Amino acid sequence: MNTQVEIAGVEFKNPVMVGSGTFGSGVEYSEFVDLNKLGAVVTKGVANVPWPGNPVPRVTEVYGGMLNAIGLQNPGIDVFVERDLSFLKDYDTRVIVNVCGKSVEDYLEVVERLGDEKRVDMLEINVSCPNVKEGAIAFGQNKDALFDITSRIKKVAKQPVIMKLSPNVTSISEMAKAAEAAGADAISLINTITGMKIDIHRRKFALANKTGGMSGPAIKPVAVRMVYEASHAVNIPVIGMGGIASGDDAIEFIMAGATAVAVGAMNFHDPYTTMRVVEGIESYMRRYNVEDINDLRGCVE
Amino acid sequence: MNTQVEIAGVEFKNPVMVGSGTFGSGVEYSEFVDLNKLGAVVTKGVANVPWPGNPVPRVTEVYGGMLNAIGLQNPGIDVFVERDLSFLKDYDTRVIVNVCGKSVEDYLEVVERLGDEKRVDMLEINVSCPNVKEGAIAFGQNKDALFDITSRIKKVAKQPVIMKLSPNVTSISEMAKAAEAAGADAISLINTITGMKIDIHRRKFALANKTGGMSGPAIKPVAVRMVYEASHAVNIPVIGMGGIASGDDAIEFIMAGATAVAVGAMNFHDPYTTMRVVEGIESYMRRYNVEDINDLRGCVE
Amino acid sequence: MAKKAKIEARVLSQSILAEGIYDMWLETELAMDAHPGQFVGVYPANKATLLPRPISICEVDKEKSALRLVYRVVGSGTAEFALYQPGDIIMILGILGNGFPLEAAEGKRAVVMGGGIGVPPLLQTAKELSQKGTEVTAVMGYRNEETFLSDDFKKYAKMVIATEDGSVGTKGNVIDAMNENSVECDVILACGPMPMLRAIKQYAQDKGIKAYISLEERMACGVGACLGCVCKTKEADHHSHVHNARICTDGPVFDAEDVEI
Amino acid sequence: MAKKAKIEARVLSQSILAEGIYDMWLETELAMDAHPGQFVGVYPANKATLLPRPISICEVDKEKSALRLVYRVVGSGTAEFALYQPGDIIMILGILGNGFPLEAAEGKRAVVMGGGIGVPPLLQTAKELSQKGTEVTAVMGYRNEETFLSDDFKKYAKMVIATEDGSVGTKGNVIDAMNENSVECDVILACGPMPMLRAIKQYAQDKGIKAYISLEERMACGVGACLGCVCKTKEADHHSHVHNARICTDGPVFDAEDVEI
Ligand SMILES: Cc1cc2nc3c(=O)[nH]c(=O)nc-3n(C[C@H](O)[C@H](O)[C@H](O)COP(=O)(O)OP(=O)(O)OC[C@H]3O[C@@H](n4cnc5c(N)ncnc54)[C@H](O)[C@@H]3O)c2cc1C
Ligand SMILES: Cc1cc2nc3c(=O)[nH]c(=O)nc-3n(C[C@H](O)[C@H](O)[C@H](O)COP(=O)(O)OP(=O)(O)OC[C@H]3O[C@@H](n4cnc5c(N)ncnc54)[C@H](O)[C@@H]3O)c2cc1C
Ligand SMILES: Cc1cc2nc3c(=O)[nH]c(=O)nc-3n(C[C@H](O)[C@H](O)[C@H](O)COP(=O)(O)O)c2cc1C
Ligand SMILES: Cc1cc2nc3c(=O)[nH]c(=O)nc-3n(C[C@H](O)[C@H](O)[C@H](O)COP(=O)(O)O)c2cc1C
Ligand code: FES
Ligand code: FES
Repeated sequence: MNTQVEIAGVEFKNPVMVGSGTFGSGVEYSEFVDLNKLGAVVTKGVANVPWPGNPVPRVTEVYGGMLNAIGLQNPGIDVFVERDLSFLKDYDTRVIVNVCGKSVEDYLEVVERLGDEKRVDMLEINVSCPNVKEGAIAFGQNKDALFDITSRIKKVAKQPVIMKLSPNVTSISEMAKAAEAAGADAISLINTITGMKIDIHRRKFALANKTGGMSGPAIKPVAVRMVYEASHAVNIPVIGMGGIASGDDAIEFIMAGATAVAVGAMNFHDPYTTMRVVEGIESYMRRYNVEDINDLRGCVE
Repeated sequence: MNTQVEIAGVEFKNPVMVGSGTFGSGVEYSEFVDLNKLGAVVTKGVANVPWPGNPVPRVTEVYGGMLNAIGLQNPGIDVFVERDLSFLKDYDTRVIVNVCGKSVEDYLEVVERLGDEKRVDMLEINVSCPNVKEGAIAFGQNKDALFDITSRIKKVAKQPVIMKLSPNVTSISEMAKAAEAAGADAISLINTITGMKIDIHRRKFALANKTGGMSGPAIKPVAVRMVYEASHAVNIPVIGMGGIASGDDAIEFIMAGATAVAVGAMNFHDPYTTMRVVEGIESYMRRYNVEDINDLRGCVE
Repeated sequence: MAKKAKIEARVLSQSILAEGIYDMWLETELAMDAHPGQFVGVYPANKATLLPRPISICEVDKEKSALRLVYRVVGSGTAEFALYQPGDIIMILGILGNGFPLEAAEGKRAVVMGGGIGVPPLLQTAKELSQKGTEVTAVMGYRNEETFLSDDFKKYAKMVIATEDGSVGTKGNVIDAMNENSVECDVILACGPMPMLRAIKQYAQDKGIKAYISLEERMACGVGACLGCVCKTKEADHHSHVHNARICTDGPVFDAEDVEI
Repeated sequence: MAKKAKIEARVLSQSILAEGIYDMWLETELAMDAHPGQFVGVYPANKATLLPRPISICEVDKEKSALRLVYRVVGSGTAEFALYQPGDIIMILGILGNGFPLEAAEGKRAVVMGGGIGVPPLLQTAKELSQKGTEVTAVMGYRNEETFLSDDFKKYAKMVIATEDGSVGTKGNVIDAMNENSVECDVILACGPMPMLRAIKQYAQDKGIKAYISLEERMACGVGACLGCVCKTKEADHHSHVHNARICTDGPVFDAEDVEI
């Protein structure tokens, strides 16, 4: 039984990754799961300099999911390389570094800086975070801006580049095509859907940032649809995510067209979710005699 | 205690309506609830001629909600006027007729035909149904097309016109502004969010139409955010909907900026939902000594 | 017919009839108006699943104000139901649908036919017909020797069994069993998987007899409002005017001639 | 410290301490590593609510491998917890957080201070300090005469009470009670609402004594991964490098001097 998948020349022992920002750089969840069993660790978004993020409250629960407005707090690329990448050196799993920025230059700085880091297998460019005022999502909601930033990043990147797309768009296919046309090696989606919660008793927004990004099982049908649309619009691999909680959910994304999948908010519900997804995929394959996970990709009729 | 609200000169005894397509024309739910206690009955979308709708399966359950791809099955305007409007004559509630079409001309035909129907208080124009191939959502995903159809409808409509917006857009504010600029008397949102579910055991789409519109509590945070954004972008009244299950949910939409609200898919979970929402609003008002429901509109800070 | 309602029901008993097939008696005032072939919507408590699960009425005990539901565990809702214990309070919606037209079978040579999880609704049907003095033959199709409910049917009907694996009765389907046992009849009341219903429709057409079949479709509202559960009809029906009858309200039982399946 | 885990726990008992305040003992192996001031994440069974609810450890019984949680019903999760019966199995995540630095209080004049639903975590704190021979004064603030847990505190500490309505002890807050009772101390361990913690921070600063305070914030992961639960710190902390400590992992207990509240 083969669960290995390949994206832009990089091989993953299985298609199960984590959603950036939901798993730190793996330290915290290494108390619960064996990181060696993951297809890849995708790190929390890192910028050229430290970012303080948004004021609290930054998270709130909603029906079947949550909203977050962390605002991409991160210690900056220097600390990240020294501490987080060092930590990951000891593990036999792929490392995908998620990159954020306020201007194209910010992104380029991080991408260049990571070019010589051997521990970094791929870069994931977050142009879809709804929780920071400047940059970020603006690139992910306009196909020309997306094309522009993608091609500029591709010029300097030494590792393959995944563009992470926003679901907050009219046409995900157009965005996927723009990323592909600009040379992206893969796309990942969905990032969170912008949502809002109001505390009616205090007449206040539940989040200090007013809006937050929605994630969790509640968004899965939207994510599956977008993964289906995007993977039918482009020829580059798609990494699917949005509410994945089980092996069956992962199979659903793979059938919709995803080459790999990521577990995000459900890590918070159950810190063992990634392992259950890995095992769930295998047990589905055993049950239906699927020899190669790659045979399931896009097989829905 | 005043729960009366006004939209485009039409007064509603309370802000609680139903989501088009989730309540028929009221006949079926009149076995469960007193239609006289509703702010308005919003009818299932009606076209100039009968539409057969999509093949089955048309509905499927998802986490905290459902997908539907009814495809706007309707008996056509003639049967609708004769049967559904006659039925509603006996009730002391407002009637909003939801109109659908494949071309602008289709819409205009229905709007004109309804002009002399005294029982019709307002028209709601569905330019946002994701489940029919032609027309419909195309108008709701392009601001120029939305402007065009809105102004043409406004030229012939005798009743005030509500434009029902699609959430499947990059910027809901732009769409709201286009509707307002074209003369819409009000806007309602959100229609369903396009989603997909795959039956991994049969490797088939759960819906014959492949995609369906998602509704229910799972979409509420997205709906609240869009109602907030839209109502801050325009000066016309907003009717908010998306996952409303309780009086508290209704208050949340009102605080976000809605003048009225609609209960959709939750009618299927509990046929008494509309009544519980009406009572829940009143009990919130009593608890916090709110004299006038209109004082709560947009009051979130 | 009485008004529909969503109300509490109390679990009276629960047992296992066959692998994955459960038998649950509920105490509910809805029982008072229940006709064979109608169904109820059972709500899982799991808040991630909001829609009622349509389950046919298998048997009615008006004295105890009780309904019997027999269901197969197929997904999260039915898996939850299987955990219910006597005394548990659950929510149900009903009574839904039209039910079998007993008057069309009374005094005639009536056959009730069920296949798989389509067997249960025929029990109350056979019971009421036999109580009205009609001689009933029950032709039931099962996968294997787990011929659930067959002892109950024997109280009200002559029992004919077909099994896929031939372990009991005729090896084959219900039509094979009809033929093998030379069952003659004037009217068939049936519920089961679509291939079986298609075969019955054809059989009735060939023999020139009436068949009433109970259909199944994904439902949302269960009360006729959402238009989710339609089936194609020969004539434009009175409600949709587009040849789409609603299984939840215009059905689930249809004259086989009227529907295109 | 032992590895964190999400595991089953068995409800041993549940009772009501005051209006809306519940007292639940859980049997769980996590008890073996529990320190005062730490907390667990309790998962509601309701599938619409997926995040663990952070609840402080009120008391530990290592012999019975049991944890005591005392919580106020404020929303859907805690409302569900209030329905649990002895024998129920629930899921919890733990042990989370750092806990109170008992070594900083041992042998000194220690005051444990709690307000409202901040009272519970101080009980195990007082208990362990007193077991280590430290003399403890417990200064607890309540709304009214429902001074829950005060009898428990009396076993381990000199008890001083403040109530908002003056029905018991000092009318006012915990600082008022300190003053009225001329409580002198070297170190304060506290948990309660933000205004109380601010007042304690000020008080400690004025008196030149140490105060360790337990903070609260909305949490998602509870284990330090999501960065949801931060509080501003004076110094750039080792983890965030941006003056944002994680309450769930770097806290919930902080040296009052180190945090900007
Ligand atoms: C009129 C009618 C009568 C029925 N009577 C019985 C009966 O007596 N005994 C019995 O075991 N089953 C019966 N069924 C089928 C039963 O409704 C489904 O097996 C059940 O809803 C599955 O729910 P679940 O949560 O376990 O499955 P899931 O697959 O988790 O359900 C997901 C959703 O799909 C719907 N669904 C799944 N399967 C079906 C199906 N076959 N038909 C309709 N909806 C479905 C569910 O209601 C739910 O909304 C009947 C169906 C209909 C339409
Ligand atoms: C470290 C820590 C220790 C705590 N210890 C206790 C305790 O011992 N006893 C007690 O009664 N309460 C305690 N709380 C508060 C408790 O976590 C909340 O009251 C509880 O989560 C509310 O859940 P709910 O589902 O009833 O409310 P809801 O409002 O329905 O919860 C919705 C969401 O908001 C979160 N939430 C709501 N209120 C709070 C809050 N005040 N703090 C953090 N998250 C919140 C919930 O966890 C959930 O994710 C503690 C909080 C923290 C951070
Ligand atoms: C708390 C939190 C923080 C996140 N931070 C990031 C981030 O830094 N960069 C990024 O690209 N996506 C971020 N995401 C988005 C997730 O990686 C993922 O795309 C999204 O949550 C949908 O998947 P899920 O439903 O499984 O969580 C974050 C999500 C959450 C919940
Ligand atoms: C079964 C179904 C049918 C619907 N049909 C229509 C329709 O005909 N016209 C329309 O404008 N909206 C239609 N809608 C959308 C609802 O009116 C509403 O906008 C949406 O479902 C969100 O609200 P909810 O989450 O409360 O259901 C339909 C929704 C459902 C679930
Ligand atoms: S289920 Fe809604 S019309 Fe039948
Ligand atoms: S709750 Fe996630 S970091 Fe504290």
